[in-house]
Amino acid sequence: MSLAEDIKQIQSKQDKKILLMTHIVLGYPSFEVNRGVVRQMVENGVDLIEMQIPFSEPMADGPVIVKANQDALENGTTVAQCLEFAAEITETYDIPFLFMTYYNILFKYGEEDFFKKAKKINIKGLIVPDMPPEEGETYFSRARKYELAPIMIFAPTSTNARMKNLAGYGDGFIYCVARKGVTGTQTSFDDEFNNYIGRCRQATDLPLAVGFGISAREDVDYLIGKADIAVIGTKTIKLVEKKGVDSVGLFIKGLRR
Amino acid sequence: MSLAEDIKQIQSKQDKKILLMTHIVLGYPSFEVNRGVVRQMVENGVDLIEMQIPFSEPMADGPVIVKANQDALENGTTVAQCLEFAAEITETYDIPFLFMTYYNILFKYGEEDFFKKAKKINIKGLIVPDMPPEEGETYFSRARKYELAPIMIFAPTSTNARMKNLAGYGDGFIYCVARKGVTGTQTSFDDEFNNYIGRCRQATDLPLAVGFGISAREDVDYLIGKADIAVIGTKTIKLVEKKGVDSVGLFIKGLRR
Amino acid sequence: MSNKGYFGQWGGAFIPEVLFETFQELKEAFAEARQDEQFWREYVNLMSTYSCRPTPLTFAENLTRHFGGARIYIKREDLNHTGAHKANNVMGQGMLVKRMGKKRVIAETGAGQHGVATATMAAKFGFECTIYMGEEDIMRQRPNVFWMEKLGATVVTVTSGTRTLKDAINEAFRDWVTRMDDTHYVLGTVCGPHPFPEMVAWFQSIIGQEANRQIQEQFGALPDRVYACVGGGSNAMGIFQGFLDHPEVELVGVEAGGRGLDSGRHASRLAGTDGSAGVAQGYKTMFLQNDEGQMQDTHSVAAGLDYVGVSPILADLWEKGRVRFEAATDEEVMAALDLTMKKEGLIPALESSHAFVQAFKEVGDIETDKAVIINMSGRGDKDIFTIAHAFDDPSWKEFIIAKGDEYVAR
Amino acid sequence: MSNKGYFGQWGGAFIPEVLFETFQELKEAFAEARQDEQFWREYVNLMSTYSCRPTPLTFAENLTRHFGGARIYIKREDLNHTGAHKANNVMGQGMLVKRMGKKRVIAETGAGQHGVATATMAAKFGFECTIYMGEEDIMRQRPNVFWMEKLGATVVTVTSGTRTLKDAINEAFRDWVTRMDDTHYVLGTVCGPHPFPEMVAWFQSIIGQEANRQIQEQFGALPDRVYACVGGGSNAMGIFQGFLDHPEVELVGVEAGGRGLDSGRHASRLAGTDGSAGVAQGYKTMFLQNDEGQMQDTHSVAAGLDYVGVSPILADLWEKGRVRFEAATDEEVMAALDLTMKKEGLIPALESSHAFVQAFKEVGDIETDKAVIINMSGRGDKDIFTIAHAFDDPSWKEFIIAKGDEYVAR
Ligand SMILES: Cc1ncc(COP(=O)(O)O)c(C=O)c1O
Ligand SMILES: Cc1ncc(COP(=O)(O)O)c(C=O)c1O
Repeated sequence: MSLAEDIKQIQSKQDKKILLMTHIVLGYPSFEVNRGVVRQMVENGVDLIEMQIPFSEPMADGPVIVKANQDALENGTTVAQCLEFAAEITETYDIPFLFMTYYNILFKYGEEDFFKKAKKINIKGLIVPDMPPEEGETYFSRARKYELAPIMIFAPTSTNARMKNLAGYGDGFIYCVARKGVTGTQTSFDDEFNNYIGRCRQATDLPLAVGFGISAREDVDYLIGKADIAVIGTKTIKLVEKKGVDSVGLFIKGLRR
Repeated sequence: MSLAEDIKQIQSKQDKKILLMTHIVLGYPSFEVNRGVVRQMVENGVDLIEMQIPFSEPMADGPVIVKANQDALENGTTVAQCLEFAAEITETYDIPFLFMTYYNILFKYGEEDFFKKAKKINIKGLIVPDMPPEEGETYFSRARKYELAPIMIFAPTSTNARMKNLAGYGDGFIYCVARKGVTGTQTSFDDEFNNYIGRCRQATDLPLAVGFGISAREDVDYLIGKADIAVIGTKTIKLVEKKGVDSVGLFIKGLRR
Repeated sequence: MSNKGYFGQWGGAFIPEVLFETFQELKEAFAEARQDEQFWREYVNLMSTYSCRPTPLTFAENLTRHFGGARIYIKREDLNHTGAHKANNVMGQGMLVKRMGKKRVIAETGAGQHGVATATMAAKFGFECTIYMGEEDIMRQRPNVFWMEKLGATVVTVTSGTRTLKDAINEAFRDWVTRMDDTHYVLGTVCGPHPFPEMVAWFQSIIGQEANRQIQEQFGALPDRVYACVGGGSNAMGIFQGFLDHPEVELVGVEAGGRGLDSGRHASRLAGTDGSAGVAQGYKTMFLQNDEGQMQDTHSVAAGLDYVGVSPILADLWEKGRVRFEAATDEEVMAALDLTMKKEGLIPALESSHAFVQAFKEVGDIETDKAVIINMSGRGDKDIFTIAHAFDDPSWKEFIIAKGDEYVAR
Repeated sequence: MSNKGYFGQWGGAFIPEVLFETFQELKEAFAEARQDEQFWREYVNLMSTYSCRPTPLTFAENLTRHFGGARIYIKREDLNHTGAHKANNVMGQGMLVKRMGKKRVIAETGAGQHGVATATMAAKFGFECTIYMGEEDIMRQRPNVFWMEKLGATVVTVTSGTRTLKDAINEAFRDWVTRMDDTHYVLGTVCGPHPFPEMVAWFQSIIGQEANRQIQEQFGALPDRVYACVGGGSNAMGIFQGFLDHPEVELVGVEAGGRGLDSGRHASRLAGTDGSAGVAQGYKTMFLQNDEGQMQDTHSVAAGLDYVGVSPILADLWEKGRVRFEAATDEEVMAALDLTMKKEGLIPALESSHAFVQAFKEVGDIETDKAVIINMSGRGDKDIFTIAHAFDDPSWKEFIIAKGDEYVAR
């Protein structure tokens, strides 16, 4: 089943007002912790999980995720281990999992091999923030070939025309970056945001995921009716750092009534 | 009596093979010490004494005398005190005393006033190493007017013609700098020196004093028959510094048989 | 060069979507400026009244005699205002920023030269300015940090990653994606996403234009070889462009050999065999990375060469065999610097000294009626802490200890 | 100027006899060189291929706007090789030394600029080199000492007198009277016995020649006023000579006001009333001395202005009313430096900053259709220890303390 179908199914089956997607950095602080966190997330109703394969140059990420990437690599985390872990997780849980990473990870692995492998271990989509359509001739054709959703990113700076163009390359859903900047800072949901999300809605029929700075129930509430998926990124990483794996479940549960 | 006459008289009266001129820096380490040193010198047969009025920029002097100048000034030695002290000394002892200093001391005192004063306190000559004939129109005419011998300096670098020219300005004696450089380092008396002193002798009928690096009986011996006056400069300053005032007498005595 | 900023297989623009429009605007502004002959004239005028262009080409008579081979000419980018070729790029971009109506500039810096140059440009043009600099580089180049701050810039210490140039670049991008509306990112070398390599190369081409004219005036012919150090590659591209169309002129890029090419402690992406193709920091080039694409910790005594990537334009010229790449070790660099100071009274930056090393290795074997040019990309004043340290100068150490004590005492 | 090197009542050559022939030789060599048009051509060529002449004249747009008066142009002697106008004099004397066949040069230095320039020239010409520097100045200008040594010069610490520039001059003379046969004393400013003032002024006149031409090209007319700092007076004489024949151009020399003209802690020989006529260091001029002719301890934040005497040529121009003299205090200097860095991206040496102070005081009152020139005699890099100290920069102090600890630990 494709990611788009997955999402439709989740939406229809469970009649949720909004879906939740969460984010983990593989190997940070350890795969053991990742395992616990994923379990907490799934058991508490998370609908999709993006798993970030760490990269030494996480240009689009903010300090918390940057540090997580760096620590994961310093712990010796390899791409091979990430793929193995992902295979285990997709076997264990029945929600869609995506990879998030930077393009060099695919490039060095071999783009074709990477897609093949990701497909094989039942990954549903890829979020690669430094892969614009202009650079992605082979990337997008391989995504189609292996039926892995290439998640396109909209930004507040994207024009309407640009959004339409981007949407044409995408599948599964669109990742709408809630504001300018990097991951990890609070977003203010105001008229400007509403206008932006309206433009996103206009540009595509794909589900809209909104990420960057979503950290509390109010944020999720605010997105209901405006977007299809709320993305929790940095917040759970900080939570695990401060309060441990077991705090994740309660937090997730509290995000939706 | 002029300095030239003084010297003739000393030479004839005492039948010395060579005269001795010594050097002190006024106010270093104190006038009290100066007083003792002069007494030791005179009592032990020194024939002439040059008294250096300290100057802040003793460009032609070596480190020992530079330091003596500097310390004297730091002790608060003034030109006025130097003149007063000189008056006392010339009253007390019956040998010729000269001033050695740099031109700015005269210039600031007022050239005319300085000559007048020096004459009055019975100073016999002036050694001013930064006063070449080219700059000395008033200086030399005042020296004549007040009958104070302007001691001219010959250097190994002076040509024969230059020496003749210099001699024409001089009186009393000629100060032959034994070698290049500043005061206070040993001179090697060799063929080059002999040649030089021969050139000096050719250039003038005035008595020749040789200074710079004369510090022992052998040096004085060597000069007998070549020069009229041996000048002991730095050596006695060092002696007083190391062994005190009373060591001067014995040292002076030992310089001539 | 294709429309997408490729040089052979290298280059491109692997940028986050949030910067897409910013890059569109920049590409347009650059394309317009490039069309506009008046722009280049103004640029040359600015560089000749504010900096010291044309910088001289100096005949190194003593070094030539010392090596007994080809005549050595030195292109004096050290005489630029702020002390390096970095001024060329920065003033050019400053003019573009003015054209685009932006009010704030940011930059990364490694050696600090680009940071000082940017802070200087910002002062001159009246822009607000923030400079990102790796913690390790700050330690190596403290005087430059002081000057940036005095010039009115904010210097941000980058503590992520290896705390050097590449991390400062990441951090600058993170700033840019936040404030692209009023901010221009003044990238300091011929790297990064399109149109940066092309743009920086264009501004730096003034070096090669001058050098070509000067060597013909002074020597009467083109040089046999041209040597330049390669960090990102901007000074090298600058001077090489004056001779690219003359295949008889051999172009030699010198990378940081650090402790040696087999030591794993170097920054040679093209010389040696440790580099491999990759995509990072927004462009595709040869990187020093591991098998899985993680960038490696590089090393050089010269902060400005201590970088994982290299200009895509140079990667292409390397692949096509047009530019030969060599590496100079830290040790060789100190020796060449010492010789150059003592023989010619010139103090090349540690970066620039790499070019001198390779020229010195080769020049004795070239006929005496030939000439070579060494690009002296900058002056070594900025490196006093590193150089004094490397020469293990005892009186310098004493001085620093005494100064330190003085400050502790208060 | 008379045959004996007088300018009005000032100048002369009050030298010990042992140097008489040396000065004869020097006067002849200089007179010949001066006659020989080829010599000047070679000099200009050297300065344009080894240093960066003509140095630019920079229009300071932001400062002009800030003060709202006459247009401010800045003559960029900071862009010379080694960072100051001192290079002009030194390279010229180097050519003379070669002509005289001597093999060794000595020099005094205060700010260290002249020492670095001389060491550089010696390296370039292949001369042996010894530099005399006062202990206090060594503390103020340590980086320059390091570079002199690396350039191959021997730096001798002078501990006599006030341990500053004048004492270094005495010490250099003491060396010279010992080794005049093979040694030339490269005096660093328009002071000392004839023919030094005239000779140094001649070499430095290149500044004024260029500035006169440049201001007419860029501004279309002569400036209303020209400002230069005055230590010994060489940069001032250099630029003033371009305008001496134009009485409508007012020439303003700015001395070190230190802690204030009434504080007794300054180095103003002509501005203020503390200077008086005297003869020292081989020439007659206005000195800071006491009633009995002992030279006083001077003070300035700028080592290069911290000198008891002043050019006899300037003393004459002062007496004749052709040059107006002013003083800038240490405090004013730091403020002008700060403003110039932030507004124009230029870092004038502390010495040069004195000229900026006076221009800033006056320029707002001059009509906007007029122009003034400030001579920026050197760059402030050399002053980092002094400037960082003066600005009381905490992170600089931390850095120095940490470096010191690192060295102590080994
Ligand atoms: C003096 C100098 N030369 C060379 C470089 C290396 O950069 P590039 O290869 O872009 O010229 C730097 C970088 O900071 C530098 O400061
Ligand atoms: C930059 C600079 N300016 C000015 C001076 C003062 O010298 P002068 O008055 O001879 O130009 C110095 C002396 O060292 C200096 O280094």
